[in-house]
Amino acid sequence: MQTHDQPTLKAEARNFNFFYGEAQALKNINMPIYDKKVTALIGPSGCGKSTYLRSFNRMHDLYPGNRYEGEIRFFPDNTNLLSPEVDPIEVRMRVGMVFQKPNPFPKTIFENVAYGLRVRGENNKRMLDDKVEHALRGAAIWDEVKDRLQDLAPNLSGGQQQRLCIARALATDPELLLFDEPTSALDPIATGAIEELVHELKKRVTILIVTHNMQQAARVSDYTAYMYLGEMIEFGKTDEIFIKPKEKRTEDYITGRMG
Amino acid sequence: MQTHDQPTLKAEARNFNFFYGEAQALKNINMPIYDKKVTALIGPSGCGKSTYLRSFNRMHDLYPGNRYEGEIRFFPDNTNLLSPEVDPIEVRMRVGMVFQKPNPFPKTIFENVAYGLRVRGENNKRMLDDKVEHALRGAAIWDEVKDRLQDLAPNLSGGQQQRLCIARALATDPELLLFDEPTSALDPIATGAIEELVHELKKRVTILIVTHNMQQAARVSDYTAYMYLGEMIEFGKTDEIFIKPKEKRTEDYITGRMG
Amino acid sequence: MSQNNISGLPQVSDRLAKNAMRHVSERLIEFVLFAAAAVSVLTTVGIVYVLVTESIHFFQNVPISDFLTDTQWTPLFDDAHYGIMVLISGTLVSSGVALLVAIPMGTIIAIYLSEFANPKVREVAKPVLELLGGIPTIVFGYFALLIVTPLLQTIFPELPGFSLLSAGLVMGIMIVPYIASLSEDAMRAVPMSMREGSYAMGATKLHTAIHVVVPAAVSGLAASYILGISRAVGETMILAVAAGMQPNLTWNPMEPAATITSYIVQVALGDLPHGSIGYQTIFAAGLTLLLITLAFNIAGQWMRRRFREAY
Amino acid sequence: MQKSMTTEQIRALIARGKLKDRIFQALGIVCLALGLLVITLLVGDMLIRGLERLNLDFFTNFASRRAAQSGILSAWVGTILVMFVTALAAVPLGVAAGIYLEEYAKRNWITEIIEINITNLAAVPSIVYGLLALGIFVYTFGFGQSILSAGLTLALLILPIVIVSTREAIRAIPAMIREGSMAVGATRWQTCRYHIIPYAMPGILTGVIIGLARAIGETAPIITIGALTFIAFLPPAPFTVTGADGISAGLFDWVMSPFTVMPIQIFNWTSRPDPAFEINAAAAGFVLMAMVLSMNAVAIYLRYKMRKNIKW
Amino acid sequence: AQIVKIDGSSTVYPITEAVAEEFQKAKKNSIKVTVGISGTGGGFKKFCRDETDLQNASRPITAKEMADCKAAGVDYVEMPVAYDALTVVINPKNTFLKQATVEELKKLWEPAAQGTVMKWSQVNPAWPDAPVKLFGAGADSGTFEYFTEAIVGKAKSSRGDYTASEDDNVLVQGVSRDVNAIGYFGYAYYAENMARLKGLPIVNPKTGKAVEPSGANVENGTYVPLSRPIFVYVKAKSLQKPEIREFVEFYMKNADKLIREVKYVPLPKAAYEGNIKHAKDGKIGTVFGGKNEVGITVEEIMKREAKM
Ligand SMILES: Nc1ncnc2c1ncn2[C@@H]1O[C@H](COP(=O)(O)OP(=O)(O)OP(=O)(O)O)[C@@H](O)[C@H]1O
Ligand SMILES: Nc1ncnc2c1ncn2[C@@H]1O[C@H](COP(=O)(O)OP(=O)(O)OP(=O)(O)O)[C@@H](O)[C@H]1O
Ligand SMILES: [Mg+2]
Ligand SMILES: [Mg+2]
Repeated sequence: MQTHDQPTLKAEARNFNFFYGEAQALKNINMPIYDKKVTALIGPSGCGKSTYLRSFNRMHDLYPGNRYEGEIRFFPDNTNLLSPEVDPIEVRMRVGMVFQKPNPFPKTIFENVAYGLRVRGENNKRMLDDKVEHALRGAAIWDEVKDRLQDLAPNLSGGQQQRLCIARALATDPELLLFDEPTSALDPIATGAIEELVHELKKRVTILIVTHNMQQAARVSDYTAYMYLGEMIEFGKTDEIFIKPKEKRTEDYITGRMG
Repeated sequence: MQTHDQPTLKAEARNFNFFYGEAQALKNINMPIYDKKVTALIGPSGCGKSTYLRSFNRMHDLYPGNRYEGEIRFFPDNTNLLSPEVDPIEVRMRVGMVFQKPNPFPKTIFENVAYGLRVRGENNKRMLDDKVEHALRGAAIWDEVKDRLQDLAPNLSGGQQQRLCIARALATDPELLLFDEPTSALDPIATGAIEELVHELKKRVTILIVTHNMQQAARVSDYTAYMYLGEMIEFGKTDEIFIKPKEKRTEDYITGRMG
Repeated sequence: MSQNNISGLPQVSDRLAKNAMRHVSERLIEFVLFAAAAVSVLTTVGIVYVLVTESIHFFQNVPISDFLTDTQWTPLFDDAHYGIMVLISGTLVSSGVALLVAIPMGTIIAIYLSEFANPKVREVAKPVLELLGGIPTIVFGYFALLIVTPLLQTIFPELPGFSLLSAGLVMGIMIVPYIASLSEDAMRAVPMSMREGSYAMGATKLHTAIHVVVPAAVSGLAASYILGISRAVGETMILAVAAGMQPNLTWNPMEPAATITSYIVQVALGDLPHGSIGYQTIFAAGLTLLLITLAFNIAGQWMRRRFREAY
Repeated sequence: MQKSMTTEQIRALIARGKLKDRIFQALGIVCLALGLLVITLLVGDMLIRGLERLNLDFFTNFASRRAAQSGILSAWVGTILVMFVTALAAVPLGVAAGIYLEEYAKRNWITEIIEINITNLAAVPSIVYGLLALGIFVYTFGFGQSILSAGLTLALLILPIVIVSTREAIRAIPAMIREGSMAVGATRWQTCRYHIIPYAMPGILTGVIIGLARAIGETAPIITIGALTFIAFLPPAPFTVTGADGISAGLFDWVMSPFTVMPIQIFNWTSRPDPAFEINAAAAGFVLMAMVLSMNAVAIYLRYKMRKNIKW
Repeated sequence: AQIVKIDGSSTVYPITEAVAEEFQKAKKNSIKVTVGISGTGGGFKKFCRDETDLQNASRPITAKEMADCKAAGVDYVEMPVAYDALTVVINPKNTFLKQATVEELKKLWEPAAQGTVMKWSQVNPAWPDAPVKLFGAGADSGTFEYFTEAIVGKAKSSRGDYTASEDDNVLVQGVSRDVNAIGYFGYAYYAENMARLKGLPIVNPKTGKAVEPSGANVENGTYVPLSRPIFVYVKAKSLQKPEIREFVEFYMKNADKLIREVKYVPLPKAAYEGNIKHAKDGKIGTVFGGKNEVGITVEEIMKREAKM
């Protein structure tokens, strides 16, 4: 459909600002997100990565006092995700998310994963079983939970909970997937499985991922954005960012920490 | 006081078993924890690391149905931490903990850190100010929060929250510090700071740390224990475990994942 | 993921089509929910309408200044006086006594049940305690009159046979389950991780309860207090039986007095012809009570907002 | 960060802390015991004094001028029916209003008015509800002096309790649960239906329990709307033949029937000159307590079950 | 089904309830009777809205209520049904009080006494220097209105610093627990609690003799001025219905027996016969002209009604 060099846009932030009440958390961000690519967001703690990520599925709408400025364009339909005319629910149906702290529902493991499907009106038992299994396998947790699907999800270990949340997001097959440090609670094996999954997924889905792990960013992403104090310092192909970043600050951050 | 080769014991698990109701989560664990050393716990998600760690400060006592078997000896006084005669509060005063999911109190940043001191009866304002600042610096978060000490802690970013929790644990200066993946939510800079802190701390404190990051385990720990499905597979000096583990399973886990 | 997975999902256009329907049904639901919330407003409108229309007649005959400043309340006497302060004082004193019992006791029980008690005790004690709220208030009234008053008289020999004190105390006991039950729910809902954080610092149960659990549950506690206060202010029968029904401008709980509510119920079910001035006093009194509680509630709301901001 | 305390000091500190724990625990037990004592005292006293009336006849007889033959048949039937209407109206309405305020309403002055309004309603004396209902349900809507009017009146009376407890229960649900649900594209209503309502249910049930307990003991407002004291017949049971005309009652005819309730009987009996009626009042009081408990038993059981499964 | 709807005063309630019970039994439940207790005022409101057939009243209908009834086209027959002798009671341990005159009671209860007459000795120097504790009916009640008019001389004219209650049992409790107490309420409550209370003989102003409160003294007309009649009002339109007629007839025929049973004081037989007659003749209206009167005897009421 497209050459490797000229990827199509899936989304694009344009002069995007974000405010928690009075406090500005994101400053004038411009950044493309390419279709069926993995884009990594890196930057020090508190720089605004989660805030930025959560803007893509209008999570901030849930709280009063939060304010967007500028646009996030979504393609191919070229809608502005932030426009008041756009239904946040629709945005969220198309944009899945895995949070920084695992947040399983206090329901059974099965119901956690089936939830997104039920929300979409799917109630066929066979179909649900299939998709739940599929999603759990995808999140590399199937073997651990296949015999206890009816157990309560909050009784899982931290890492298991996080993988469950990934499965929950996968089950509904979104167009854009937001990962907020999905593997921070995971051990290397599970991390590896998730990374492989990301590789697999990007054939069909666009992925935006926040990670603190530079190797992970280097391994899984096609593009990388470096953020600092609410600003987008540098954006580019991952190879380029990691090998010769244009900005001194990016270089400091990456090199100082790669070993 | 002691030669490098023969470290003194700070604690030791002896035939330790743990049950969540009927389900056995830890099986017959024997393991020394050496004084003023850093011991890392590694192993796949769900293998029982958090469960083990939480036994050291009797966190499981908070829930009915949990059951310990065997002993965890604590030195120099050679008490059995698990003995019903031993007061869990005293154990917790001596054993600090940082949890896997950051859990700041719904109080101000200042009060979060001052909490442990207040528990110990410290109410002198000057003293508190000092110690809070000291602990926040220790957790590499002072610069970010020094101007907003009166803000609510739950409004911090994920990584900031985790560092706050570390500061909270540091403020009371425990003998043994339990870290459950303390840096999983942190960016490399903060992670580096925490690792340095661990180095610094071990002059005075014994540290038991769960980590998924093999490099981190290798970097910070003196001893490493590999757990799998509730069992302690191997324990030894970190160099030895990482260079030539005795067990095939340990090797698989570490080598498969080091790169 | 496999091919059939993709085809199993609706296409973009499909989703948009569904969107219209979803939008309508969501709107409908929101409207229904809003209507439910509006019922309370309609109720208030109705109450205000009932109270105001009759009060207008009343105030055409009795100047508001008399109503507010007179120190006697004898509207049904030949020599009628309409000093509402008399009833207000009784209402405030009896509610005050009740809350001095109910708030500490309810809060302590809530903390005890949520943080200290063994789960079995909790699961039995809570519903039994909730029975307190279901005892007909006339029974409480006689309890105050026949048991509590004589008991108090052994401590305070000068206590009269009817007093705000004993009525207020019993009212307080009656309100305890409101505060205890709702507060306990709020505290139980505080995530365990919060408690773990505190216990891990070596805190005792009490310290954890007071410094972590209570602050985290503060909104629920406040709500339970407000309900408790409201219940106290609106209570009737206990006061009618045990407080003496004697219009008496006093701030001393050791005296008998009448309250707005006991006066209203007395007259509403009495022999007075409806539509007479005497009968209309109950509407004026009711309106006054409504305005007083409104003032308190607005103040409370304002304080809560300030508190939330500062906290 | 130097060691500031010796082991002895720490032990002393802990000992002090534990002492406070114990003192508080004792205080808690005392308070709880005081509450339970009052309950046992009242219920026990009613039981003991009323014991001689607590036989089958008491439940199957109508009111009579002779205390010993006077029963509570119309009263307990009336109470059950009125409570049924009350619960059916107050619970959905209160939960819906609570959900609206917590999950839908924007923080603006309209919401604020509704909020103040609800807390304010909680303090309105119950008799005023009676006066209101007399105008609205009895006359304007033409429900007359019926079970329906009474049930709705009491529903309005306890609505604030249900709403407030619903709101607080919802507030206690962590934001991340809501986020998790919304993030997969659930609508607000779906989030409410699958998460908010189920997780808030234990708290809602508490509100229902104390609300219904309140309603079941009320006298003044339903006397005002026209509940009776002497009524020696029962509301028509569905599909039974009523009266001489041979027409059978419809499924819902009973809602329009005149009625009496337990607290009115109790109220009446306590104010009778003949002290023998006090025994009836005590016996009826005890029966009423049993009714409160059994009415709430289901809710209490559900709350107990649900609470166990919800944790975050 | 045929239903006789009755509402109104709780004072009259025990009588009407007894009648209703017996009537239903006699009719084998083919006619249903319901009785409410929303107070004389609340009852008249319903009665004058054409919602009830009979109205229990502890006082005569007022001018306002007459107007309401008229507006709704409700005509009624007024029927005195029993005496409610107001009884002044004291604690049984009280040894100095043997009797009281109306003047003494007036000194104690008149508005001027409020805050000043606080001791027994202030009323009568022969009485001890002990505090008085007063108990009485709520100012909303017919009892209060009647007592003040009979004793103080002006309806609703009373001191306010006394313990009031709608529920006479509360007053019974109050008086029986305080040696220095004095109170007043309906005779039935005294009759049922004689063990705990002492009924104070009142000096008959005409004869100058102290008369004990008792059923006999009320019936023979010597217990004045504190005996008052209580009423049932019957809607004229309802009297067209056979079941109501039957009920009223039953009421009057059995009144004497049933009223004694519930410890009220029955009227002379002639009064009940007169009531039945008035019902038949459709003698509508009231003989009180919208206000209460003290000391009016049943004979006088009957005479006036005969003239109507
Ligand atoms: N409260 C509980 N009740 C029952 N089972 C539990 C509970 N908590 C944990 N488990 C189970 O015990 C096992 C060990 O859990 P634990 O949390 O110790 O794992 P972990 O090694 O810390 O994993 P992770 O790296 O994912 O945090 C897991 O199988 C988990 O599902
Ligand atoms: N709800 C909130 N209200 C006010 N300020 C907030 C809120 N949430 C986050 N912030 C602040 O906004 C800034 C950006 O936060 P954000 O959570 O986006 O950081 P982050 O880059 O995700 O950090 P981390 O790597 O630690 O998760 C931080 O300074 C944080 O304290
Ligand atoms: Mg973040
Ligand atoms: Mg863990």
